[in-house]
Amino acid sequence: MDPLVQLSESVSGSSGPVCEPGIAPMLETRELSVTYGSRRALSGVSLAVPRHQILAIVGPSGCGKSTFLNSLNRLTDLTPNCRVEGSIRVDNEEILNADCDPMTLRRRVGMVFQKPNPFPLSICRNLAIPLKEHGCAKSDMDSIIEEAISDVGLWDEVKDRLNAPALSLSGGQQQRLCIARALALRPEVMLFDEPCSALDPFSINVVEQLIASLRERVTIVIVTHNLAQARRIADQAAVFWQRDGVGTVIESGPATLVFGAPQDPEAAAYLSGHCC
Amino acid sequence: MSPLSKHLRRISTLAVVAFCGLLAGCEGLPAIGVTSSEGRDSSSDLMPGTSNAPKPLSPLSGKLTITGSSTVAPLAAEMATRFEQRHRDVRIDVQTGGSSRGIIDVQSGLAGIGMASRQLSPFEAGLTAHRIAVDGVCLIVHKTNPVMTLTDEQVVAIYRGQVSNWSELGGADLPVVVVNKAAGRATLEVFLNHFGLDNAEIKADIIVGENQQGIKTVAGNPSAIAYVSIGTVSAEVERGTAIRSVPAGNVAPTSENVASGLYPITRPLLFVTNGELNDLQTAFIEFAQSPDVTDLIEAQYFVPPNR
Amino acid sequence: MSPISLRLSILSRRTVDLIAGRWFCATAVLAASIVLLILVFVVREASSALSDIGVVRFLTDDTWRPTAGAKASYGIIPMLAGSLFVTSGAVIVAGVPGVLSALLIRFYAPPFLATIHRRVIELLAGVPSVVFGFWGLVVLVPIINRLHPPGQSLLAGILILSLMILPTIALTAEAALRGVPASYSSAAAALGMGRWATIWNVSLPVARRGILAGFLLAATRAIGETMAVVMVCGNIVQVPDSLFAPVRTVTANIAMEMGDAQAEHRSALFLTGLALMVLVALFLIAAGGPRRSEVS
Amino acid sequence: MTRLRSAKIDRSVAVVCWVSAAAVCATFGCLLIEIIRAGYAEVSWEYLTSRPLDAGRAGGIGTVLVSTVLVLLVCLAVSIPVGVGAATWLSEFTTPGSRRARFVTGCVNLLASVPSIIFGLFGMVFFSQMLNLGISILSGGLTLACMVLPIVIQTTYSGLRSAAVELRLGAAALGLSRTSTLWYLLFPAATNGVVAGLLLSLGRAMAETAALLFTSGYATRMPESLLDSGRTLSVHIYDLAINVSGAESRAYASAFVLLILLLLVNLSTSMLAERWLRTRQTA
Repeated sequence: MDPLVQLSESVSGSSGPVCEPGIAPMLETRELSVTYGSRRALSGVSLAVPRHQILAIVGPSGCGKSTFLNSLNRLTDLTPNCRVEGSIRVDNEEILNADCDPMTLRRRVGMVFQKPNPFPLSICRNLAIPLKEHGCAKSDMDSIIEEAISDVGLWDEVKDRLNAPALSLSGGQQQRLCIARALALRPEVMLFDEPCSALDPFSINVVEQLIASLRERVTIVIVTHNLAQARRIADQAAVFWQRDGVGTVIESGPATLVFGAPQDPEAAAYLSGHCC
Repeated sequence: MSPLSKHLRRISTLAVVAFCGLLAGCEGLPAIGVTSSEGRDSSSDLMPGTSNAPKPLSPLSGKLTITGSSTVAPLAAEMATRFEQRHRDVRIDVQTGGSSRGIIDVQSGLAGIGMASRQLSPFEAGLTAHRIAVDGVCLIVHKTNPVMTLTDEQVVAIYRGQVSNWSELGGADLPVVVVNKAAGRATLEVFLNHFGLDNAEIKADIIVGENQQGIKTVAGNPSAIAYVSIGTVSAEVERGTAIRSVPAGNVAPTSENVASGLYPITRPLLFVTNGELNDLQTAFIEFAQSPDVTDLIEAQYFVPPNR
Repeated sequence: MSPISLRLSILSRRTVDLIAGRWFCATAVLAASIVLLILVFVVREASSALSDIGVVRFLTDDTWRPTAGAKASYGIIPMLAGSLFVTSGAVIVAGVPGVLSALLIRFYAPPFLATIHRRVIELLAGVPSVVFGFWGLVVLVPIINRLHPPGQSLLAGILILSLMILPTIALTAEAALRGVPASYSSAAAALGMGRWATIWNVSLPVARRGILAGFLLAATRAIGETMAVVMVCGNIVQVPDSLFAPVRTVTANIAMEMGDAQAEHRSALFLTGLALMVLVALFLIAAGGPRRSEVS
Repeated sequence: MTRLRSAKIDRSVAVVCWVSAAAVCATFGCLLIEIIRAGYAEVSWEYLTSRPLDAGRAGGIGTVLVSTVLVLLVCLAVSIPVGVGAATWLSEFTTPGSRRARFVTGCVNLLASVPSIIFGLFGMVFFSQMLNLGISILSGGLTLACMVLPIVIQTTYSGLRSAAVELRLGAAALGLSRTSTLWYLLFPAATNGVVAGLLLSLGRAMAETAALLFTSGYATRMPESLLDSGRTLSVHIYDLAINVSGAESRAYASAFVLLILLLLVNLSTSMLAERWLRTRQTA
């Protein structure tokens, strides 16, 4: 058995192999802990996601799910006094090292937030600015933008008004635009922080299917409160919980196992809806 | 876009155009950073009367900086303009900021000539004073105040706070509002000297800085009494400001009486220099003391010194 | 999917970031150093008064009579008090209509009138203080004189100064209110909150920091104001016992006497300027205290 | 019940707002009428384009207007980059509340309270004498720039801080550099604050007398370079009102012109800012 997997098992106390032996996971954290000033928000999180799979993170509010997500692309750098310890590897490369460039990292690890946050610019410039930023040639720009917007199924809706303000789009459209914006940078990993919770049911469906289909090209970590959604799309799953005021993982592994036969009694209660 | 905002836009566009026109209208806006003789000429073209100015008298040239008293500055600036018209290669910059600035700048060499509206003090012994004009100081009251004359004793009593109501002096039943000048002012010094007062014993209700402030204060307050420059008073009375001057002793505060030396409370307006004078300084001071500038002195409501 | 070429751009971006950071830091250092330069200058000019007269006399003498030779006295406490009274009064008087003006522009007035009102306030910001002073002397002081002579008084100073700092308060408050995300107020509206409830519970608290910064700016502007104060305050060196009593502020004193001051007197005037700056610095440190605890 | 009361409060607040605004406008109107009544008759094209004569009692203010505009341009050219830069550093490049940030903020606030006459004397010694710029438009503009710096910094800082957190997070998550985030997102978001600061500074700069008396000076001839002395409108107004007997109407006329000039500058500034914002948001 892979020594890494053993480690993660022994920490989380959960069962089941996270990865096929011999295949290095795309994204992996070991003994990850995050502190804000003197307050510890997250401790001892060891998880791994194989290439082209979806890890769904569930758990009650305030147990460090978003903090975990933010540390994966080092958005935690933006918070003063925030310290991240442990190890995070993306494609076997340690990203907490000082020589890892966070900007490049964030191109490789895209992120979509709970609330759609398009820039107050035109639809087109929302994609063009990050592309330009990452050195995309002007000649490729238009085709990449079209491809990305098409990928999220928005092309037919906006192709005639690419210069319209992005904020004039509906909520679902805005969220898809944000996904397109991230996809245009060809990320290897995508982080979704409750991407559907601010959307209407129809848009939820569209976005959910979109995320499920993205599995073909990127590795995905998604935080969601919607257990049914997690069941539908996840390959891997992790349950976060707050113990002594500190967030940690109480159950993790393949989705079928976590949702089908959780070991931890609290996780079991939460997943069956008998909690809170 | 609403029609209203369209209108606004049009109006503001017009305004910007007008502004640019205004700038362009100032003829000869010179290229910045380039000292061109063209620029000079165009600026003097703006002055009517240039053409009938006398021909240059001597080949004087150079630059002279004059700084100091804000009372003297407008007069000095006018003298400088006329002097520049006669000597095309001379440039005189007049700067203001108070008598002390003039004296400090002359001592440090920053200015060729300093302006002072007061006598030099013992600290300033090394400097030479050149009297260019005289200014009288007179008491003023509100136009409606029935008290026409005040004896020196009455003035002293008022300023010492021993008389606190105009009725004691034959006026209306109004409390006297005593207006005094700020410490260091030349008018204060000559006023104190003349009446033998000490600034510490004056019971002032209001303290003012400049002459104009004193005049406005009295014009707006029927029971106030102040002392200001006679020139300023004449100008204001001509304009119909609600003030009236009060004779000192039996001498009416008029420019004639100041000129003839009859009027007792006066201060000199001085040019101050340090050490040897160069040609330009000498020429300008001679010019400033010559009859050629009498009209300028009178236009500023000052009195040419007795020559 | 074609990969995007990256390496080159990252280096240049990093350089640009680095250069920009340096530049911004340099401007901040420059901005901070100006006041230090001014402090050095003022201290240098005040040094002879500091050594010859001494700080103690400035704090203990009961009046300001610097030209009286042997009997000279250099008390600045009454003038510091005058500055404080005039400034705090002006901030109080201008604060309410200032913020209300901002509310009107932002929430209550139709856009057209709001724009006009803004323009009026912006113009008010550009009236030279000597014009304010003259107007106060000609219009306001006689009115106050009728209520209670001599008219030139603490009250006149407060009123004129409040007119002068009102634009600062109103425009900064308006900018701060405009910075409140629209989603906040729509969220409040969605909760069934009325317009006022939204303003009071959401907009004002969110914009609080900006509004307070505007007040601070206005207060510092008021304490440094000179010309208008000279005209309307009466300039008697005393701790005022009523609103109708004349006062002299530190800045008015400097403006009135600096022009004709010699030697020791001039140095003493710089020392009063220094005292004012020290007072403001103390005030800023005191005001900065709670902000620090808020952050940590 | 509470709804009704809340509506009632809302209505009364509206009334109070209108009343206080009316009071402010009425006071300003009063001032304006005074200025126009005493000065309007003197204003003519001639007046706007010729140079002052007879200490300002005759002639016009053409040269004074040119000096004023030049001083303002120098002031803005220096204070905007430095002020916006310092505000950006405070807001984006250092931790708010850190010791360094508090020190700089404190210095800037202290700067705001320096009496203008001290600025003037400082400018005279530092710019005119130590940097050897002389009594000149350049010295005056630089001194003014120091004076308005706190306003620019304060308002720009507020504008930057008011930019939504989501904007920053979104930009960071896409790997945008700080410079790009600033240029594409934060500066546009801060524009309102910057413009408010700009207009306030313009007003302050145009109204300033004491600082300029000692630095840009008193000369009324047409400036030939930035190193020439040039009298600005407010200095001119001050001189006419205080030192030149019988020139009060001329002082008011100049004040009237100053307000018109300020109005024009304000209108064009806000128009340009609006246009700039619009082109940024689309296309």
